[in-house]
Amino acid sequence: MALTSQASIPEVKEISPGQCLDERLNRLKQINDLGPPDLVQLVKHIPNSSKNSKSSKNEISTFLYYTGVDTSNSASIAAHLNSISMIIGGDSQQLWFGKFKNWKILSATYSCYNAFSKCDIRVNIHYPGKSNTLILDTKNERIQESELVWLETYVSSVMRSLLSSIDDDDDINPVVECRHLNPFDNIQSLDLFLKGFEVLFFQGPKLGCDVETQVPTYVSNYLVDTFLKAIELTNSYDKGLEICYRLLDREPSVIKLISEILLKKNDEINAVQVLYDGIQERPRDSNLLIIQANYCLEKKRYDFALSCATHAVKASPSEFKPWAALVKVYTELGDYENALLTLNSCPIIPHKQEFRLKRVVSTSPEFMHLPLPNDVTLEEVTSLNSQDVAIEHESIDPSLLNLPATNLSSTFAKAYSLLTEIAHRTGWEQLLKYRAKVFVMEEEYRKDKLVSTSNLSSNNSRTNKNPLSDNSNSVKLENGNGNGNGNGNGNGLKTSTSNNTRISLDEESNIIEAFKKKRLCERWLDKLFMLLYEDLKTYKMWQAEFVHFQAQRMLYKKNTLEWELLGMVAYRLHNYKEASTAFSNALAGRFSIKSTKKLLNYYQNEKKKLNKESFNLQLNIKTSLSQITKAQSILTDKIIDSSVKLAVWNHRWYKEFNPLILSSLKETVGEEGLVKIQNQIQAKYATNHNGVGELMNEYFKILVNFKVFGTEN
Amino acid sequence: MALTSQASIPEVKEISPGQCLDERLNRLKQINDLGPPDLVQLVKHIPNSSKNSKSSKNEISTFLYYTGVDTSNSASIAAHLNSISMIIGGDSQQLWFGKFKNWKILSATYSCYNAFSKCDIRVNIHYPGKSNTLILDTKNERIQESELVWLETYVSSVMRSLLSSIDDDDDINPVVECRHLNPFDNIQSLDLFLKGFEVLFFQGPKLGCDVETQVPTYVSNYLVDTFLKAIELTNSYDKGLEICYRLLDREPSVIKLISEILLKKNDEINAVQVLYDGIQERPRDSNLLIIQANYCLEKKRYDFALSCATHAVKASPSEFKPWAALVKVYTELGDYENALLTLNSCPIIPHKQEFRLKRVVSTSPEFMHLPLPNDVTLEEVTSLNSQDVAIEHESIDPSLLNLPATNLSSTFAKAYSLLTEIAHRTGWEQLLKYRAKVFVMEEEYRKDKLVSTSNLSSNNSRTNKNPLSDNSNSVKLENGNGNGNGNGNGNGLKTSTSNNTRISLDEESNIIEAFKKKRLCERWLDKLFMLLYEDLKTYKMWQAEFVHFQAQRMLYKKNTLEWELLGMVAYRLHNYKEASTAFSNALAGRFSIKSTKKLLNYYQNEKKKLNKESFNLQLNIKTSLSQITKAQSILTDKIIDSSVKLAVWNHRWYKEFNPLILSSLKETVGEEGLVKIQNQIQAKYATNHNGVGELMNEYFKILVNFKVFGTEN
Amino acid sequence: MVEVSLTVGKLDASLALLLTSDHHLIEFPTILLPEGVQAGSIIKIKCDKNLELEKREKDIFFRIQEQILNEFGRNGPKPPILKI
Amino acid sequence: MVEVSLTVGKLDASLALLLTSDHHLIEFPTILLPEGVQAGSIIKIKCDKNLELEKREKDIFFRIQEQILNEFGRNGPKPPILKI
Repeated sequence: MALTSQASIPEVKEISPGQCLDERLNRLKQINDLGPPDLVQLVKHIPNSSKNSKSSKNEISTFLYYTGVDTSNSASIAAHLNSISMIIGGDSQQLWFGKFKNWKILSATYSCYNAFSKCDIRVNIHYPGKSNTLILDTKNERIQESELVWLETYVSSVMRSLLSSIDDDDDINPVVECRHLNPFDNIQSLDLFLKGFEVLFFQGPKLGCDVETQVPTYVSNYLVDTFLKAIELTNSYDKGLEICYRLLDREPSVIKLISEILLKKNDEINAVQVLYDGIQERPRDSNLLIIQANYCLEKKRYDFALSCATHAVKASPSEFKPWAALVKVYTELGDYENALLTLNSCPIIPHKQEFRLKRVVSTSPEFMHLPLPNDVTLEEVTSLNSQDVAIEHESIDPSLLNLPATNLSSTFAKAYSLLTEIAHRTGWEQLLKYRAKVFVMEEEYRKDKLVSTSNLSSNNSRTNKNPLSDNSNSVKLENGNGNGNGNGNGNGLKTSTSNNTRISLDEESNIIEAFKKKRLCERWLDKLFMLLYEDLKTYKMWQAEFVHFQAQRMLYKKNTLEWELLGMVAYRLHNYKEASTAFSNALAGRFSIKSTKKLLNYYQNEKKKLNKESFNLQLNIKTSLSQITKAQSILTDKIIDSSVKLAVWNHRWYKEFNPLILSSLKETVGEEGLVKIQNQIQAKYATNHNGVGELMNEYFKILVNFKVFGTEN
Repeated sequence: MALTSQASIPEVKEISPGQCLDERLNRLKQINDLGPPDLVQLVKHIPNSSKNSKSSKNEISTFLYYTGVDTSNSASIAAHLNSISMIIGGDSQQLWFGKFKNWKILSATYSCYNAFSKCDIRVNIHYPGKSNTLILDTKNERIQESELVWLETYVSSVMRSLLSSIDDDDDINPVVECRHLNPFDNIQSLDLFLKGFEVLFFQGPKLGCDVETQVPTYVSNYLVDTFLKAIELTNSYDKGLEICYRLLDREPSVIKLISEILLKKNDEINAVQVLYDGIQERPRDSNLLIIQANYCLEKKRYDFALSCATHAVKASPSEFKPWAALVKVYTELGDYENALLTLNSCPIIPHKQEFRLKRVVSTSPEFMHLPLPNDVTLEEVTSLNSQDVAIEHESIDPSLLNLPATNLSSTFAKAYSLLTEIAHRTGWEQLLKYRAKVFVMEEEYRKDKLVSTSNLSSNNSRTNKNPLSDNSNSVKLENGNGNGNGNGNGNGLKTSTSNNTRISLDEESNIIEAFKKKRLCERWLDKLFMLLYEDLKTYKMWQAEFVHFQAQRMLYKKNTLEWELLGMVAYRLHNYKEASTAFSNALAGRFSIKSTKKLLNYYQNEKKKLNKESFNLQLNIKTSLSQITKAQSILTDKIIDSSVKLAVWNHRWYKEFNPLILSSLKETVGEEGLVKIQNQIQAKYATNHNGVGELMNEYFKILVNFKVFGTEN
Repeated sequence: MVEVSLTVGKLDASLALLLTSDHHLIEFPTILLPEGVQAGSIIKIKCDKNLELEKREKDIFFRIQEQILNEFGRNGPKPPILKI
Repeated sequence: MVEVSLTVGKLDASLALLLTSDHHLIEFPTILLPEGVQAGSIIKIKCDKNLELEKREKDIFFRIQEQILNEFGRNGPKPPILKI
C-alpha cells in the first residue's frame, strides 16, 4: 500500500451509523455466489471542535468496499484497518465534500464474506486499541473461530479479487466506492492460497462455475479458475503441478488441471503425453478431449481435432464447451454446414450471470466521496472529463449506440462469436445459402403448411428466395432491407425457429416429410443471425463510407465513442486489424479505458504471432529478420504505452491491482529484461512529480518478488 | 339495486385525489387476464360547513370497486353513478368514521377494463350535470368510442362478474371494498351478453382459460365458461343452442358446446346423438371424448368410458383433462395400478393461477370505510364477531391448521382429489402396496445403485419394506411414524422421484434394468402421497378419538374452526357423510361461511341422489316411497336454510350476487314452486324489520324475470 | 421405415441424450433402450408404422361408439319425475 | 433388444408425444418417425445395440490418439527462441 493516500480512499456517508453492516448481513441470506466485496466501516469525529456546533455534526460514519486485502487472520485485518485509520485520521486534514476536516477515527470495522461456510467475519477496532472478532452466519448467529474458517475466508477473498478483476468494464453499474489491492504482493500470500486450494479442493463445486459450464465439477469451478489464474500470474507452475499430483491420487479428473498447467508452462511434450495417458484411462473425459482438440487446432491438425471434439461432445452432450469446440473445428475445416448444425445443437445456458462484485448497501450519489488521487497523474489520462464523455455520448447515432449484439453475454456471446467466425470466412451471402441448406426456412414452412391444408400441390420451391441473398454487393444489404424506420430489418430473413413451430399440427403431418433432411433452427440462433445482420450492415456501411471519403480526399471524422463502437463491431466480426485501427483512432481523440484494453489485447496477440514467425524464421528464412525485429520493438512500445496508461487510470479509480497489466508487464519483462523496461518508462512517462515511475515500480516489485523471468538482470 | 343504502357501500379514502385512477392505469400495462374489478371514484365535500374549519378537510375523494354493473354504454354507467351519488349525498347524513357527515358528491368517475382491446373506459360526471367519456389504452393514449368497444367492455364486465363469484372464499386477501351486483337482472342484459358472445367468439382464446387447461381453444376458454354459466343460471338453453348452431357452421369444434348444453338441459338422447355424430366426424376431438367418457361413467358403463377416455388421451396427450378422465375411469373399474400409472402421467400445469379479482390501488386498513348494512339482519349471521373468530383461530392445534393439503390449487388440487379417490377405495395400506408395485421405491433405487457400484450381488429385495405398510391398524399410522417432533413423518415413505434421479449415472447403467418394468414416480405425485398421509393421519385420529369418547360416554367437544378443518379433511378424503357431520357441528357453534357453502353443496348432491332414487323407485319398488319423500323434504328445508344465511352474509359484505344461491333457489323453486318457498322463508326467517324477506325477493324476482320453471304458479 | 444409429451420450434413470452422426442432440426415454446400454454405447433404432394394430384399434373404437349410441341414444331413460 | 408399439398422440415439427399401452407419455424426436406418420398413427419401435459400429468407432478413436502422441508427444517442436 505504498501509494495509498487520503485521495485514494473513496468513502460513502452512512445515513444512520451501523446501517451498512446491518444491510450487509440482511443481504447475505440471499447470496449464492462468491459474495460481495469486503466492507470497511469507519466512525469518524472531530475531537477539538468548538462547543457551539452541534455534536451530531461532529461524528459521522462512512463505509467503502475492498478486495485483495489479506484476510487470513484478525491481526492482518486489524493492521489494515490501522493503516486506513492512520491515513484518514493523520496529521493532514481530509478534504471532505469541499471542506478540510480534521477527522479522527473512533472505530473501524472490517467485514469479509466466507463463501464456503456462508458466514461473515467481522473485525472491529475501537480506538485507542480495543479490538474484537466476530463471525456471524446468515441467521445472525455466532460461529466459532477456527483455523479452517480463516482459511476459507482468505480463499474466498482471493477468489473475489481475481475473478472480479478480469473484465469489469462492461459492468454498467460498477462498485466505484471500492479499493482493489493485489492479493499476492508476496510469496507467502500465494503459498497460503495454494494451501487453501488444496485443503478446500473438494468443496470447489459448491461455489459455482463460469457461465459456459452447466454443472460445476471438481475440475471446472470458480475455485479451480482462481487457482489456475494465480499460478499463471505468479509463474508458479511447478508449485501448482506439485499440488495437482497430490490431488490426482484422490481424484483422477485432476489430470485436466495438470495438462492445463503444462500447456501454460509451454511444456508441450509433457502436456501431450499427460493428455494421451489421461484419455487412455478416461476415454470419456470431455475436459481432456477439449484441451486436446484445441491443441490440435493450434497445430492445424484439424483431422485430429475433429476426432477429439466429436468424442468430447459424445462424452458430455449436455455441456456447452464440447459443442463449441466442435463448431470451431468444423469452421477451421471449412465444413460450414456441419459448423451451423453443430452450433444449432449447442446447449445454451440462458440465465447464468457472470460473477460480478455487487453492492450490498444501497446509497445515492450525493453521499459518495470519490476523491481524485493526485499522487499519480498523466495529463491525458487523469484529466479525462466524464461530462465531456457524456456529451459525446448524446451526439451519437442511436442505432450505432444500441446495436443489439453489444449486450450479449455468457453462452449467447460465445455462440455469437462462433457464428461471426463462420460469417467472417464465408461472407454474408454464402452464409445465407448454407443456412437455407441446413435449416427449414420460415416461408418454406408456412408454404408447406398452406399446401398441406388446402391440398394444392404447387411445386415451385421458394426455399432460398431471400431478398438478401440476391445482393451480390454486400453494401447493398442496407438498400435491400432497411426501409427508413428500421422495422423492416431482417424481413424475409427468418428461419422457422423451433419455438415458432410449437403449433399443434394435428392431422397435418405431411409437412414433416419435407423437413426430414433439414433441421429446425433454434430460436436463439435465429436471433443471432439477426444481430449479425445488424452488425454487418453497420460494418459495411462504415467501410463503404470510408472508401468514399478517401476517394473524395475528404477527412473521415468521428468522435472517440463512435470509433470505439465501430471498433467493437469490427472486433465482434473478427476483423481485428480494422478494429485496432478504429480503437487507435478513438484514442487519438481522448483516453478511453475500453479502447486501451482492447488494443493492449490486440498488441499482445500480434506479438505472439510475430514471435512464432520469428521462430519459424529460424527454420526456413522467408522474411527479413530485421523487419520482424523492428515490428516486435514497435509492438513492445505500444504494449508498454497501453499498460502505463491503464495503470494510471486504474489508480485513479482506486484499483491497485489488475491481472491484465501485470501479465502484460510480465511478458514484456520476460522478453526485454526488467531494467530496460523500467528505464523506458522512466524516460518516456515519469517526471519527478507525476508519480508514474513509483506506480509502475509497485507492479515491478511484485514481478521481482515472484522471481519472474527477466527480473534477474 | 332496491336494497342499496349508504350502509351497503364501502369506500376507501384516497391519499391524494385522482391517485386511484392513475395507479389503476399504471397497473393495466401488466394485466394479462380479465382485468381488475371496475372502479368508482367519488369526490365528496360538505357544502354548508362553517368557515373556521380548514377547507381541505371539507373535500375528500374516495373509491370502491364494482362488479356486475351494466357497462354496455355511457348512459347506463352514468345512471349508476347518479344512483350512488344520490344515496351517499342524499338527505340523510353519512356515518363517516364515527361521525355523521353531510357529504355531497362533486364528481364521480367510473372506470371499467376492456380485456379484448386492452383499454380502460372512463365515464366521469361533474355535478351538476356535465359528463364525459374517455377510453384510454395501456399507453395512456385515447381510443375512439365505437359500438364494438362498448360490447367488448360489457362482455369483459360480465366475465369478471361470473367467473370471480364462483369460489371466492379461499381468497386469503379478498377485495372487501367491492360491491357485487347481479349482471343479469333482466332478460335484455342476458341477450346483450349472448350477442357479445357470438360476435367475440373467435377472440375467446386470447383472454385465457381455466387452470386445468394448458392451451385455450375456441371451445375451452374463459369466454366460453362464462357463456355456459350464463346459460345455466338463466335456464336459457334454447337461446344458447341457437347461437351455437350458428357458430357451428364456421367452427366445427363448437359441437362440444352443443353437447354440453344439451346435457345441462337434461336432453340426454339428443346429447348422445350429437356426441356420436361429432365423434364420427372428429374422432380425435378430445373434448367430445371426455364428455362422452363422463357420461358413460355416470351410466356406470365403465367399459365404454375406458374406450372414450383412452382415446381422449391419445388425441390430446399434453392436456390435463383427458388424463384426469382416464384416471377416474380406472378408479371406477377398480384397476388401481393403471389408475396410479395414469395419474403419474398427468401433465401438471404448475404455475397457472385461478382468475381472482385483484386490487389495483394500494391502501391500508385505516383508510377503509366498511359500514355494516343494517337493512338486512339475521342475528346469528350478522352478529358474527371477527375478533371472536380470531381468538378461536389462535387456540387451535397448528398441525390441524397447517395441513399442507389445504393449500393445493389448480391441477395439483385436482390430482390430489384423484389420488384421494383411489385411497378412499383401497385404504392406505393397499394403496402403498399398489404404489410399490408400479413405482420405483427410493430404497430400491439407492440399494441398486449401491450394488452396482460396489459390485455386490445381494438379492434380498427390500422393496416393499415400508414401516407404514406393516401396520394393519390404520390408527397406528401415528405410532409407526410420528416421533413427537413431526420431522419423522413419512419416513421410508418416499418413492424415488424422477427429480431425485436426475443424477448422472454415467457408466452405471445396470440400475436401469431393474426398473424397466416399473415407473419413476413424478416428484409432485410423491409429494401428494405425503400430503395424503398427513390428511389420513388427522382423519383417523379424529375418528378414533370420537369412538373413544363415545365409549366413555364423554362429550366430544371442538370449536367451530376445528370442526370446519376436520370437515375439510374428511371432504378431501371423499368421506362426505363425516364431512357434513363436522360442518354441521361447526355451525352449531356459530355461523361460518365456508361450512355453510360446503353443506349447501352436500345437501344439493344428496338431493340429486334422492331424486334419482325416487325415479328408480317407480321402476322397481324397494324402499318405501314415503321415507324418501320425507328425506327430500328435510333436505329442502336445509337447502333453504343455507341459502338464506348465505344471502344475508353476502349482503353484509356488499355482495348482492352469488351464482351458488341463485342456482340452489332455482332448483328448489323448480321442485316446490315459488309460492311455497317464499311462504316458508317469510314464516321462518323474515320479520317486519329484519329485511330478509325483501332480500330473498330480490333473488326470486330474477327467477321470475327469466321465467324459471316453478315461478309460474 | 426409419433406421438410424445413435451414440448414447448421457444416461439417467428416465432420459438419455442421443447423438446422430450429423450432430443432432436428441432426448430419448431410457425405457426404450435395450438392456446393458451404457453412456458411450451405439444403438440402432428402427421405427416403422404398425398399420395392422392401428386398424384393429380403430375398429374397436368405432364399434364401441355404435354401442354407446344404441344403448343411450335410441330410447334412453325417461326424464325423472320429481314429485308424485 | 426392445420392441414396442406406441400411439402418436401429438406431432409437431420437432417433437412428437407418444403413448405406450400402459399410459407412459414419451417425448420423441419427430425426425426418427417414419414417413407419413400422423397424429393418431401407431408405430413400432425396435431398439438394439450396434456393437459392430461401436467397436469400429472406438478403434478409429484410439488409433488417432496414437497418432497425436506420435506427432506431438515424442519429439515436439523446440521452444521458440525469442531474441537473437
